[in-house]
Amino acid sequence: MIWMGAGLLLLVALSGFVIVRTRDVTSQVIALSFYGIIMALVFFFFQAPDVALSQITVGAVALPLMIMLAISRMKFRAASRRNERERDA
Amino acid sequence: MPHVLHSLPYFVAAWLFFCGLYGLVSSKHLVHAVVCLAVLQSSTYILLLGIGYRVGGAAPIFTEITPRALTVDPVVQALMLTDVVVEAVVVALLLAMVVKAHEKSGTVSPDELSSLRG
Amino acid sequence: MSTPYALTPLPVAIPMVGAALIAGLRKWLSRRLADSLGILFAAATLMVSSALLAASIHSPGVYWFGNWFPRGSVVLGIGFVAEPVGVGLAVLAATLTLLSLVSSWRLIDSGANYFQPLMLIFLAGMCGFSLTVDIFNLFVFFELMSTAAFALCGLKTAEPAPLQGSFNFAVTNTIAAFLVLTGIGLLYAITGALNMAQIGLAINTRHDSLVLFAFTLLTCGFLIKAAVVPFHLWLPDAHAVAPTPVCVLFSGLMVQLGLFAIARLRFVVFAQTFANHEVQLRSIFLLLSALTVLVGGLMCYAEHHLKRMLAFSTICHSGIMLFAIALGGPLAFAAMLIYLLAHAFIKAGLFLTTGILLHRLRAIGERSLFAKGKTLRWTAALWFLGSFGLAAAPFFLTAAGEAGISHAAEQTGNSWISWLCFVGGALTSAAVLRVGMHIFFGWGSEPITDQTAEVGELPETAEEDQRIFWYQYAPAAISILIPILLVAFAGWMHMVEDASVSFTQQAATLHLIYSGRSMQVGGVNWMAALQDSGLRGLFAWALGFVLACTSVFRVSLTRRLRIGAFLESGFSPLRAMQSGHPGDYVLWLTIGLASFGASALMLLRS
Amino acid sequence: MRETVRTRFFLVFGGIFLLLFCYATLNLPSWGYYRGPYGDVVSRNVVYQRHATDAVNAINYDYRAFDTLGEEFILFTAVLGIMMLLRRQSDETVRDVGKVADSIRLSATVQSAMMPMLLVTVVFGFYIALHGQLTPGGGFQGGVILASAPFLLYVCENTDAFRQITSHTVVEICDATGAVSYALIGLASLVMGLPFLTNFLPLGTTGDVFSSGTIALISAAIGVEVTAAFLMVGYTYLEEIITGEVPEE
Repeated sequence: MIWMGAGLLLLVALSGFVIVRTRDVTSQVIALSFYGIIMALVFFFFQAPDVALSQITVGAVALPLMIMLAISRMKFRAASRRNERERDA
Repeated sequence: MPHVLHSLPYFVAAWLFFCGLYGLVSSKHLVHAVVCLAVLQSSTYILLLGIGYRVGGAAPIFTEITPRALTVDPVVQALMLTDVVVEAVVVALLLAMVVKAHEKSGTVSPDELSSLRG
Repeated sequence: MSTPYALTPLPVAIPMVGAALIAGLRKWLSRRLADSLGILFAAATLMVSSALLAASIHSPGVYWFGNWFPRGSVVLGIGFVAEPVGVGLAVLAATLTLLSLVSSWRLIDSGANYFQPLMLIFLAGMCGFSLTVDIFNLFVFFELMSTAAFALCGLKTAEPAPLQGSFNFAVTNTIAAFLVLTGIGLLYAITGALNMAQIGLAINTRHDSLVLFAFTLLTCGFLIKAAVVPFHLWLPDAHAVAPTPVCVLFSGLMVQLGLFAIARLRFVVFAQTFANHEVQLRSIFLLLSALTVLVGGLMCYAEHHLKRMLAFSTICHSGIMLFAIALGGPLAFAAMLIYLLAHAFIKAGLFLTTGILLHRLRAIGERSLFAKGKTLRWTAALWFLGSFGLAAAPFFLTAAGEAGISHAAEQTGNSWISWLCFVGGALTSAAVLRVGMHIFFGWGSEPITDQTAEVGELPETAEEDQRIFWYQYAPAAISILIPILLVAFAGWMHMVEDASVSFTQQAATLHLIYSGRSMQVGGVNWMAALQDSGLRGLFAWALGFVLACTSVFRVSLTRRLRIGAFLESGFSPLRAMQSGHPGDYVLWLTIGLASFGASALMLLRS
Repeated sequence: MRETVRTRFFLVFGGIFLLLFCYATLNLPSWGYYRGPYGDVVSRNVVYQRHATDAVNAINYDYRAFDTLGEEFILFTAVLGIMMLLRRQSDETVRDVGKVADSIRLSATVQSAMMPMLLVTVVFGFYIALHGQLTPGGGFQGGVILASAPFLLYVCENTDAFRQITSHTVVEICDATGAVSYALIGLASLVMGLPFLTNFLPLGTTGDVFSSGTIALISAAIGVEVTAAFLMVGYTYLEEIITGEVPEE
């Protein structure tokens, strides 16, 4: 049991490193979502179901979703600007 | 508890803190920087929940166990529970700044945002 | 529960309710109504916190939220202490908020009524931060204060610079919060407590690497807030872009609250830790503060953006206040409190005056304002009066604070500190004087300028009305005059003396928290030390004046005498530090953190 | 500073920090042997003192309720900040650039399957939000789950419904109401002559939905606030994409 926890912790350490090394933001967000799920598993292992529930809803879903929304808003704005310029030209 | 695991979660927390800082320092995209901040923050979850853990302890929910039973620490869990939600929104606030900066200057690279240099 | 202490939660609760009310009704409130409500709630906060201050001077008390009294030595709930120092800071917070809300009446672009609720939440955060003795609660209010500050900083969304400034601010201060939280976690692991008194009792004289590392994390976290070199980089950026009423709160109190938190931790939590290492600890802090004073002073003189200039002056004065914490002991702490109070009002006055200039002349750079303020006589008077305050001239309260710090420095054999205070005062007042001579008199030739001098030029008030209203002058004048009046009626300083003695003694705080009653502490009397300021401040001002003249009249001087102009060009390494790049800021933060941690572990353990 | 120089400097000093951190934690109690006393005192007494079975939520909404008030206001502030930053400036003129064309088309079967899912989400969210004092859950988690329901609408391309729900003024009022009612619960105990945020309601029978006095009430207030907060943030980010209107330059 304790070894499973240790394994999960090492997985967290590894995926944390992978996330900061991922330079493409879209893939980073997907990685962040997986990271959130692994974290939630660690919290279950730590006997913290309350925090795990909160981590699944927020860390694995809501936070990545918000980042995705922000990225898509920026992409949308950039695209509409580009269209505008093309039409003006 | 095997000896090698003596301070494993604490080392993992330290490592995540280091990773987050590293990501922030080397970031070339402001959204990337914000995600790194989220990683940095997760270091505190691991640290605090690791501190409150007890080998063989049950979750502090007393529906099926008696108040005398061995449980893990409920206090750190309470502290982290609210923190998870709140920090997510703070991260969203930083994202809003990035989005707005992108709208006003057309860039998300910290190297190109230079109006405050010198 | 005896009646006056029932007020204890109100300095936090009232602004919170006000903020939620204004924010909820945001769409239906007219500008005027939203402003009035904001002012009303800030004034109510000021009233209850003043009442609480009066009660706490008489006899300090402790307040347990949710009626959770300690069980034996285990503290179950969250406690506020109503002792004069913390409550006094809450009163100061409410006063500054009230002044800045009044000065922004109808004028400052409120971003569709988001401004007032955010200001009130900021106030609630500052009040809670100064009253709490629970270390996690301290973190919560640290975050609350910071979050409101981040948002307020980005109020002017029309240009990219504010967003960059607030992003840097947000990143560094969020890291600060995580440092603090990690430190709290480590302390909780060894003590199983979150109340500062209980933690202090539990760690007692323990000073192994863990306690020292926790100390490092907590201290560095708050040093980031206190803008101490090398953690200061966010502050000029945040000030350059924040609206002026917000700068008043940033420079007046938020930064100094970081120092206050360090003091509280040092005197309550780590009171016994450094019993055998006082000298080593002092030298670490003295080094930091000396660096801060020098960097702040020099960069202050080298800036040409009015708000950035004042921001660097805050860094410099923050260094002077850190001297007091480094020296430790009740005298130095009392001196710090007095200096903090005086500095808060002077900085508020100068920022509010800057706000008037920005409103009337629609510019913020020294060069673009050159000779434009010749008709603004009252504004000029306030501005020059402020320069005396920064130099700690004898008729300003800053002089009393500086005298106390110098006295404490001499007691520990560090009299060089008073010279650094002198230099800091001279440099900052010189910068203010130089700007004043350029703007209000139009003396000399066109000012030198730099790259950032025009950042955030976009005025924060609407175009149509450029008159200056009485409610802009009044807060600025009140702020500048308060530190003078407080010197004239100096009887209150005795109370600071008593408050500081019990604040700096761990036994007194423990007694207060566990028994709910104050402990009689031995009578002391060093009022003389506080009032024996002499004329040094005037000399500092005179030196500043000469320095400013060498800058202003640089063309008519021989090359060798152009000292001011030389200092004004700035030192390229210091300027390069200020790169506006979040990565650089985080790097400097890490460097500071690692150096502080390494030196703490090496010097303080053995 | 150049990026490589910066990273190199960081690896040195960050490395020192990492080493210090690890070295310091060697002095912590071994992992898995938490020593107390705070948590243990609460664990032993929570059922007796508060008739709540979930100690974590009892701490959050009772023992340390004042912390949670602060945290709730951080949430509230951050949302205010986001709304303020991404607001339409009054002087901006908008123009229609058309809606995004490349959104994912879901088949009709998937769309019809979404409706029951939506219902399940809402029920689950309410359940979680209202049983905080008994089982894992509470206002924070329940609120996030409830807020996710309208996003399911968005995913199955019912953007109009999504917009009508999330952009409604009621959401904004709920956000403020949730925040203010928490503070008012605290003030209510003050009116009754008790310290701020004292649990002044009858504690009820352990295990009952209405047990534990103000814990359930506060949890509900938080639920309202969190739901509204996440809806507002979501809509603010999506506003331009949904309406297809961007401000002119």
